[in-house]
Amino acid sequence: MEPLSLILLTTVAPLAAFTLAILLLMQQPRLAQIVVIGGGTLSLAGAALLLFQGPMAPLRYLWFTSGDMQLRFGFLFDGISLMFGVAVALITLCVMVYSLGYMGHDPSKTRYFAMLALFEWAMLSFVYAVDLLQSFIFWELVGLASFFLIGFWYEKPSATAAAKKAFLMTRVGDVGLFIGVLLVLQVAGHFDIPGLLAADTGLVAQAKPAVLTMITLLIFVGIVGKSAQFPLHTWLPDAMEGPTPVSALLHSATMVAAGVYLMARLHPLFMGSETTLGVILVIASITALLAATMAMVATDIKKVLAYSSISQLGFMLLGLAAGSLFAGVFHLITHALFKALLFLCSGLFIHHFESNDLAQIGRRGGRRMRFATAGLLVGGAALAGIPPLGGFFSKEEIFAALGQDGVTIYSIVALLAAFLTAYYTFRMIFLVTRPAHMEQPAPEDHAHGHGRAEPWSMALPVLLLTVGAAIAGFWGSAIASGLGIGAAHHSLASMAPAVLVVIAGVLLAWMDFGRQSAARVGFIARIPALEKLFNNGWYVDAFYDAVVVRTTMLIATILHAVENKLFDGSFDRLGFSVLGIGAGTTRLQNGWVQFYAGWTVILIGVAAAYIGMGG
Amino acid sequence: MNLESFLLLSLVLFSLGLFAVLAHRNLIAVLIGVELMMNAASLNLMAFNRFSVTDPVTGQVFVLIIIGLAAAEVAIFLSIILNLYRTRRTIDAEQLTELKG
Amino acid sequence: MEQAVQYLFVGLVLIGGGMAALSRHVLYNIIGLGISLFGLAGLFLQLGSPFVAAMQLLIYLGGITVAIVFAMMLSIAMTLDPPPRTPVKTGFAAIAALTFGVGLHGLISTATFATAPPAPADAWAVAHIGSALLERYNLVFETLSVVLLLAIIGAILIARPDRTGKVA
Amino acid sequence: MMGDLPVLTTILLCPVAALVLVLLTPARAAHVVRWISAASALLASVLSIQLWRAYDTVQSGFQFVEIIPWVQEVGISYHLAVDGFSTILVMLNSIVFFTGVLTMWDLETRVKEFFAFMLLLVIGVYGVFLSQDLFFFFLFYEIAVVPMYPLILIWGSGNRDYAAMKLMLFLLAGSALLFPALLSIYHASGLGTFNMILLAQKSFDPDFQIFVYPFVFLGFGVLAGLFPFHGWSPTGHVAAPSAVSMLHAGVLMKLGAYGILAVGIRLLPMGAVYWAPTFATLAAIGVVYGAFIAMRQTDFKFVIGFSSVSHMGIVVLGLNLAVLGTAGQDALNGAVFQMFAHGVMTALFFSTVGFIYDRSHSKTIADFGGLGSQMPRAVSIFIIAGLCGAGVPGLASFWAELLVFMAALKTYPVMGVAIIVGLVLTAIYVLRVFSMAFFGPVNDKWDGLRAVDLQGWQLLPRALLVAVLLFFGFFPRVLLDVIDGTTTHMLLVF
Repeated sequence: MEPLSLILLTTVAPLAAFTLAILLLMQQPRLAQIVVIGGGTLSLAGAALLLFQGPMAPLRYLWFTSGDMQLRFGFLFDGISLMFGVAVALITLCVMVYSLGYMGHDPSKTRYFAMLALFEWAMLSFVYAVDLLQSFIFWELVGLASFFLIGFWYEKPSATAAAKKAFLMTRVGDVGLFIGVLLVLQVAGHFDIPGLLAADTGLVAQAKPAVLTMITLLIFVGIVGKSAQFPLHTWLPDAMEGPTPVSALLHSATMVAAGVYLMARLHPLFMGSETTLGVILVIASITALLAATMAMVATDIKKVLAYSSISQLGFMLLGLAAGSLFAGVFHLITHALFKALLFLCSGLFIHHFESNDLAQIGRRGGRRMRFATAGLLVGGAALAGIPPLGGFFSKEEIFAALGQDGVTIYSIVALLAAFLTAYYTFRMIFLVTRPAHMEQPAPEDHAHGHGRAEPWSMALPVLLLTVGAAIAGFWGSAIASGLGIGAAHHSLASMAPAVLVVIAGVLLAWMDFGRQSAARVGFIARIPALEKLFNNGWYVDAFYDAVVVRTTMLIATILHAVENKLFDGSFDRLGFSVLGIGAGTTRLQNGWVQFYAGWTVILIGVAAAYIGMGG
Repeated sequence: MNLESFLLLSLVLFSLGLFAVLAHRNLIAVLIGVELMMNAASLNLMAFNRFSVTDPVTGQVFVLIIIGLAAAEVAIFLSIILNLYRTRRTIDAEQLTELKG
Repeated sequence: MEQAVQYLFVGLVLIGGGMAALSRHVLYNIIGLGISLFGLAGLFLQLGSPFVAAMQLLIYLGGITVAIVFAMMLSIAMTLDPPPRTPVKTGFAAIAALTFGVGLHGLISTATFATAPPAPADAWAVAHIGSALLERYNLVFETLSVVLLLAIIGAILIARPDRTGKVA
Repeated sequence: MMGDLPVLTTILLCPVAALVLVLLTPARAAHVVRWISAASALLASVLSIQLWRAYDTVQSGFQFVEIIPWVQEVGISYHLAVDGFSTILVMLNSIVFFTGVLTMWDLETRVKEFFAFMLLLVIGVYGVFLSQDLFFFFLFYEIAVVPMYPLILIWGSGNRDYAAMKLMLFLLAGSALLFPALLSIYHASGLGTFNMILLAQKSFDPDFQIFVYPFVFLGFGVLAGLFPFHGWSPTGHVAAPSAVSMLHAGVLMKLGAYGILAVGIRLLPMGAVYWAPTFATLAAIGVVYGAFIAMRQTDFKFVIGFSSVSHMGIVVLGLNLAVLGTAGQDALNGAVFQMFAHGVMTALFFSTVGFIYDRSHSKTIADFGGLGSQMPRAVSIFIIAGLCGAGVPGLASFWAELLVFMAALKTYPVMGVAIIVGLVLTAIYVLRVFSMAFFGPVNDKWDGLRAVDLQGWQLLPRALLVAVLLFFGFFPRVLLDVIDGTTTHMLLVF
């Protein structure tokens, strides 16, 4: 099939589903669900067919002209976009199907499904965008969909606040991205991504090193916002206020990965600036470690996963910044699968127990949900990087990339973060599956126990993703060839440190939480200061509240006073003093017409005399 | 008599009318002042018509029109005076101060 | 002789104007106006236009002045007992009128006016006025007739007794 | 289709004819008045669409010229013509006019008078956009401004005496600056004509231009809500009834910007260049300042009012950047695009806020909470307008802001960065309204509103405005193609 019709199928189907659902089907949730899932299926089919056809020449169309600037939109079909496109479409479809069960009883589910469709359209359009400005537009729209989905339960103040925070913090990043994109236009005169990346005529060849550094740094600011990197990461844990399938889809697997994707997309530009790469390495390693420490102490299952997402995104950026496109993209895709799986499994627990608390889920019999527990194990093992599951191979690539110049501070930090990852992942698993003691299952659980706690609509996606997460590790060479890179094969010896830290992490978790006699308190509790620091998210949010928010509101208050007193006030005073003068002159207005006429006549006379003398 | 003396006469007449309009309290007297001013204007036109143009028709027509309009104006003015007198029992200009600020 | 007649008419205009403007009694005002109008008619005759002079006598003196007399009689109260003058106002009016007169006199005395040779006698014929009214100034003439009609209707409407049926 | 029909005169005649008919209709027949107004608005809209389609984008000069000499002695003629800018602004006026009439359909008090004044306002606005004669330009300008006073005073709410008087004084002060400036342009040209196209070809003495330009700019700038002369606009918006706020913020403020463009920049280019850095700074301050003030407001309409100050700052900024050359094309395109987008957006804002106010009689943000579940439709529409205000892509104003920001970044990098950072502020005040009024715990006090959400035809004007915003959000080319040629043409002198 034509690439045009396929890409239209991929992107327009969700848009059509969204439009139909929001305009016509508000009152018919069942029909809306069918339409949206139909759209998602078509979209997946289109993306898959595109992937089978392999990389193709991009399509470009004129969007508008302003003077000599021509803005185009179009679609880019190269390895990165094709693979990530399929991953997005697949996970979205999984989440949509899963939501049939998870959101089955929500009164506003049409709105929910419509927003999922909106998200899918924006995300896919972003993934396939050929034009940097087009990317930016859909990047913003993805953020918009995220805003609506986080704030889906808008009657909960915490959800509204989280949505607001997410929108504003990503917006801060977007300002950087926006300026960066505009700078690209100034330097290159166009937004065309393949053109910008071209080795001989592209931006790297055109721009002065300082300008290139500036551009890439600004774009990286956008990535920091969207991919929740330090210091703009605090919105992501809060975003867990949204429905769990949304967290799975947007806030771990796809949307937050948009930042990483953008960096992969523009990888040659970033490779052109050493400074930027250095900054990214620092930020990404800080993030990977910081988020892992916070995941160690979180008690909310979704928060653990959220922090781990932040940490893993840091890993991806580390891989990309270390120069390995393959490592970043590989981890992006495996992470998308296993993190979506983990969230959907946690959703099964949350749905069943109506609680997010790890300890409570464990006490009330988390491990009796065999299906969910199996998914959690596979996903967790993949996250922790246990061979031969997905995460192991992709993380291994990142270590390899970091280690290619010998042992650096970054590879040590990465290993430390990987150790913590294994630790907190298995802490989570052990807390759920090996509680110190279990409550007796409540009788009503038996009453409507169908043998399996979850409906097929929730089970099927979990099953699919479990399989995906399990085998994703073996797609390495396929992905590498999709990117046009030969997959490197690493010797067993080079894998040793990664395997060792994972084993160490799992063992420590077993000591703290797994064994029967464990205290079920993390080792970190022995250092109360650190525990407090981790629990409070390193006080980043507190800093924002105390400094950024306060300052902004203070400026607003001051300007408000200035407006009332100075600008508006002075005009008012002017107005009222004119009224005063008016009151004085009123006395001249005695109402005698003859008096008025007399003045007129005098004036005419004076004027006549004046003219007479002058002439 | 030449043009200037006629103009001077007309100016005197006009100023007298003006004084009447401004000074009198009785609206009828005010009306009379207005009439004086209009006649001063007519005189002006006739004088120019005689001394300054070659075709004397226009000025005469002009004056005839003034006379006609004066008739119309007087009719309206008098009816207003009557109306005022009926409603307010006065035609004293100093008591009609609707425009007072 | 002609010169003497001219001065007579000028005198009539001035005396009449003075009476009309300065007297406190409305009756004298009207009489003054009549005298003044009569003088003006004479001057118009002197200026070469017997037709306009005739119209002046007929319409102004015969029509308008009489109408004013009627109005005076209808609002008789004020006419019989003329209200006192306010010195301030009279003074103000005098100043205004004087300023105006002096100012305009300045203008007249400095201006130069076009002069033209006297028109031939047959140019003053009434026939010319008639044809001018009906041809060149037809529109003005017709408009004037409409204005007069409207003025009459308006006057009737305004002066009509109100619904209570009270007559002034 | 356009054939020999003098389309511009016909557009102008639509509201004129409606005004005459409305005045002849007895006041009791309120429904007839509404239908007459709606019909004339519809006809004008259809003609505006036709005008847009028939406008030749390649030729790009003044088109559909109609000249009838009027007072030849001083060179005044009835002279209508459109360029790309006025074409889209006429369209804007038609849209706001039509939706405004529909928004006020429920009005019950003094319907006839209201629509008569509103039609007068619309006539003035059309006249300004269409006239190419300076005399008529100013005449229509005043016709457009004056009806605001009775409209606010009679049908307004809240502190309306104060608001109406304040608005009138500011606008008349603006006119007072303008009038001598326009006359001096007329005299200085020595051409003895008010024909703006001819005056534009005359190059005035640079000193004269530098002297007169601030008068023109500030005179029109007051109407455009230029900082720091914006005080009238939020108070006016708040007090005015919905449709008047729509026309006021949607179109009337654009008259100011259009005046700067058509009189200031076109006739006095050198003055414009001389003053551009100063006035651009003023406008940029206005952009950020308005956003900050909007954050502190407690009243829906005040938030929108100050956001208008902020957004109109972008227009004025674009106009000033346009003459500075470096990125003039983008700046001017962006400014004109923003005029259109902001017009539609504020119309949508006020139409919806007016609706919520009519139903609840409260404009205080904190009064509400969780309104989204009580009035989902009205709230959804407000959210779309809010997102447009925050410059979210996919809605028209994104393009406008993009173009102006691009130019700002190129011309004055620091200022450019400052106003782009201002975008975050916009998002803050918009989200603040959302989260305080529409989201959060449901306030039971307003449960009665569930039954009176937008329905049936009440959706029509709002849906139409939303559709326009979305359409130009995705197909900016439709608009940019019309103005781009005119922009090029206009910037030739710089």
